[in-house]
Amino acid sequence: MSHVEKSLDYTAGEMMTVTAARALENGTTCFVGIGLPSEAANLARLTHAPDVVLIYESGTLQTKPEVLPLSIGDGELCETALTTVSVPEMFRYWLQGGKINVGFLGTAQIDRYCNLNTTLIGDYTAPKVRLPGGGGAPEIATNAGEVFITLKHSKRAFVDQVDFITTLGFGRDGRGRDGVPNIGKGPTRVITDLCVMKPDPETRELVVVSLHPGVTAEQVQEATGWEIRFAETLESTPEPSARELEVLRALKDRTAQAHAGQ
Amino acid sequence: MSHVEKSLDYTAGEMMTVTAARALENGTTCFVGIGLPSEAANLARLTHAPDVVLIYESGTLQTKPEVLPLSIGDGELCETALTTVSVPEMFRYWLQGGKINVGFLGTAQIDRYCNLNTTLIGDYTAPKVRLPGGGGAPEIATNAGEVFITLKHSKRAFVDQVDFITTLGFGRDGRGRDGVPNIGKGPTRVITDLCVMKPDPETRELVVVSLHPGVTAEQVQEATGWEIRFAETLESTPEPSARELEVLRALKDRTAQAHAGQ
Amino acid sequence: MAEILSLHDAVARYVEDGATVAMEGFTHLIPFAAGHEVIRQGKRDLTLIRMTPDLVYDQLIGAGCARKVIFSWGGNPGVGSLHRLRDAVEKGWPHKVEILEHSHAAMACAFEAGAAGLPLAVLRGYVGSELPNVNDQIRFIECPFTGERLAAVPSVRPDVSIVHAQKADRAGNVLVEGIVGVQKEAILAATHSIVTVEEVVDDLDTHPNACVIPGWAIDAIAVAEQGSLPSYAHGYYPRNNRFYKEWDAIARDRDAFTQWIEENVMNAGETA
Amino acid sequence: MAEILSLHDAVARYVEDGATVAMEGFTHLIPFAAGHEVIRQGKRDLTLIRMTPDLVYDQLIGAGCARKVIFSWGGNPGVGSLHRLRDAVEKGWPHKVEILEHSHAAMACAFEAGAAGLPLAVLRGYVGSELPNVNDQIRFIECPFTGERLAAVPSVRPDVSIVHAQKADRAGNVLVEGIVGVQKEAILAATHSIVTVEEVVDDLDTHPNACVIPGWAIDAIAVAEQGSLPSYAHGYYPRNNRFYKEWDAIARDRDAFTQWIEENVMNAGETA
Repeated sequence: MSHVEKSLDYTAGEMMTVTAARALENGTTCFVGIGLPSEAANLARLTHAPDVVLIYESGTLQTKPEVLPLSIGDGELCETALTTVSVPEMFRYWLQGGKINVGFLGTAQIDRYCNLNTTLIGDYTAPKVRLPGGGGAPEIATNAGEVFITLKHSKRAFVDQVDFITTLGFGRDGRGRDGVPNIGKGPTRVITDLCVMKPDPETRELVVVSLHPGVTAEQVQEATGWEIRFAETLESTPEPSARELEVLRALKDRTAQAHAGQ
Repeated sequence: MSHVEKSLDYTAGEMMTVTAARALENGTTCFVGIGLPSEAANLARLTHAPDVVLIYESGTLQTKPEVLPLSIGDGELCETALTTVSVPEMFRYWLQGGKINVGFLGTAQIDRYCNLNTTLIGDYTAPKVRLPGGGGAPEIATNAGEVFITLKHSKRAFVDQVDFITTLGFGRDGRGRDGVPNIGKGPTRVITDLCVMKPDPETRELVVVSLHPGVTAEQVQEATGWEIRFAETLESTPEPSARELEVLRALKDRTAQAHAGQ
Repeated sequence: MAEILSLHDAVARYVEDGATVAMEGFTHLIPFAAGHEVIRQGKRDLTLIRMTPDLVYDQLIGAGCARKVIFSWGGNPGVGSLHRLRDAVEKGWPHKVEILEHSHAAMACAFEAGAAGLPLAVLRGYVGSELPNVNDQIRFIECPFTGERLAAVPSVRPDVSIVHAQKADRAGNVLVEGIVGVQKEAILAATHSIVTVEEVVDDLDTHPNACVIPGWAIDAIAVAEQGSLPSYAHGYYPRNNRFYKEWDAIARDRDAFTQWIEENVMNAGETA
Repeated sequence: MAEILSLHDAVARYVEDGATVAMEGFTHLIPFAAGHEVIRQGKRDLTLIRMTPDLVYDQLIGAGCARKVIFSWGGNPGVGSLHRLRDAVEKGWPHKVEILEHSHAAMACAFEAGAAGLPLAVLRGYVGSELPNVNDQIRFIECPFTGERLAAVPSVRPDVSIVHAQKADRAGNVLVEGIVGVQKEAILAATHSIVTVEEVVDDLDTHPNACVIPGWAIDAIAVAEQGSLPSYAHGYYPRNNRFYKEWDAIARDRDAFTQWIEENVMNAGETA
């Protein structure tokens, strides 16, 4: 993790989660990936977006977990859901059926055209590191209205070309969605612990649009595996509010407590 | 209705229902058509086949109605079912999925090759009589292990060639199932108020194998729209037992009583 | 997000002349009240989709609302024919109605495919049936893995679907229970949707895997008490079988039908 | 018709060396007890199918039962990698294991298609993904109505499926409740099926649209109390998250793994 200077008492991870949470508007239906996306989505629900609809691929529709799930299918998700459907129904009716506004994903690798790799590092037939695989991501990325991505910034994660396109961003040349019918907008923002990036409307190459407080452009470049572009008018990401930090910390405390017992 | 001489006190309709009921073995899973098939299938369940599994296309799985349903989706069917599934699930998982041993159908018209017509009398573009249509029958007839058919015998119903093949028996030439993969055996018996017929194992033409007590071959021929064949050793259909008649009459009484109030 | 509207306003807002409309209900929970409101508002040129068009479609057809009917079994269940449908198809009264017919399996799969966002449904169906001769929307494809010939039909994607359900909560989440038919699929497959309910409650009070349709997947909720009579609502009231039988005589005769509609629909309020 | 057997006898009768086996459970109701019985009986050359192979498949792979794994997400949920799966794929220990990978959407559809008796599933999927480059079972077809290019995958039709559920009644009808995953589809798609349950009861005591699998669609029921631990059973016991975290260290090391299997599976009875 790079050094980040901050005016207030919060971590870079908290900055990332709060920024990711703010991206979710109230009333959005969000297909939530486990881990960082789930943390951000629930923070949104507990702060500015009480009516955000959270959907997990385990079949839990409109769930309101008190504590963060460790897995995509924790009992907490079912117990607090409006209803729970089968996994085929989830992927067919709710995701493919076009009911999802935002797919919220994490990833192991991401490249300049926002393609995601969660399959493996190295060559497919002789992998250096075997990763878990695609899971829901390939179709979340194409069937959701748009996609938010959140992950920690590092040269290992932000690579010029992913080793394998598990999940389409904009393809190897940025043109992978052109002319494809019945497909969502794809990634519209990437939120890290350093900055916020968006794809260039023309070339689809990721552009840093906002630096988190205290973060420099050099730090972002240092943590990125290609020559990253910056927007002409680079914003400063708004800091977390006291309330956001309070709610996030309480959520993580409740979660730690709940999981410690098991 | 043709005249039928009987040694006991039962009607030709009761003879038909009891004979149709006896065709269903205990433990069979049966996809039940409304009307005569439903009456026969429930009589089977209430007599020799307590573990017959009755499935109606409305989604009611393993149902045990106290009274006969008027429609395919009466509340009684749901209230006495093991569970009730959606109609797409019923047709996809339970029928097409190969879980049904016997499809039990009625029909408006049937021909010598056991093709069924429930679409219309006359020409499709200018029908003399418009009938309700296919409903579940086209796929029941091909996806169930085998098919039983029950209807009243008349020249209007038993025609040389159906006006329209809604539902495959053995096709216009008896060869309609030859070489078709993933298809059931098709009709294996037809039970009327006069006799029992089965398709010839070679030609697939319907052959009378059993005459109900008191019924003559001439009566059957008179009620059939083509020159019907009779088996070399023509059986006499066993008569209903006192218990079968008692159970059937009680069932119909309960049904009349239940429906009169509504 | 579901808005709780009067039945009048829901139908006025979402059912346009010329629209493709699915009012579903497999014997159970048939949206009669909504169908009557469509008749009262004099909607025209509708393409009516339904697996089992029964009395409410007979009424809509006889009242002149329909241009086309897409269906798989058009009868009065347990009673006989739909005489208004027959009169329209056979004799063109009150005007000619086009029909496109399928089997139940194909329509159920087509609703499922519509809900699943697919352009087509694939099934082991129509083998040896002559329905493909008279319905050019039935085609056949070859499985790329096995070479098997399979039937294909276009998915159902109505402009508006209307269903009746037991209850909604105040956020517009709807519980459907009992014989659920293709109601959920009809709602999810449609561009717009209206759900009439017996009542709006604070809490649906249900179980983990109940058939609940979230309010954000529905456009309008309208309360219509006994809104599916003479059909029934599991847990609320039974089917009025007697009316189904009586309908046969009413519908056989154009004048008797017209008078019935006048008295029971046109001159009745939203509760009809 | 479901027969109530001991877990030993059910596995011995229905799981043959070389079989294609789906042990399903989407985080919830994972059939650990059954998986351990498969390990104890030394089954070999299995093709293991599962959307989310987790610890029980890691254990089966490390114990040498698997020849091939078909999956869509192979990790320890919320923790990290499946080290036994990785060791087999990357280093061939205890022997080389072939993998065939899909996305969740495709596998969910493939289970659905298997249950529906179809040879293939069709989906709007794999657009722009490189998975079709490494999995020749992913193909594309053209919609005969719209011309749209759609993905197709073969349906899943296991020789035997094994799932865990809350309870069965004495006729072998099974209730699955909570996160139901693809369990029903796995059972219906398979040639044979085993369901382990927490208990056998007189009455399932459930609601009209519960996920109940009839006994006549199942081959064997075996009672396995706490049979999904360290996974969980909604209404019975929570997930042992701590074990999921501990597994990471156990599975990283071949010796630690071997010792764990020896102590907790091989030398344990059917209750393990």
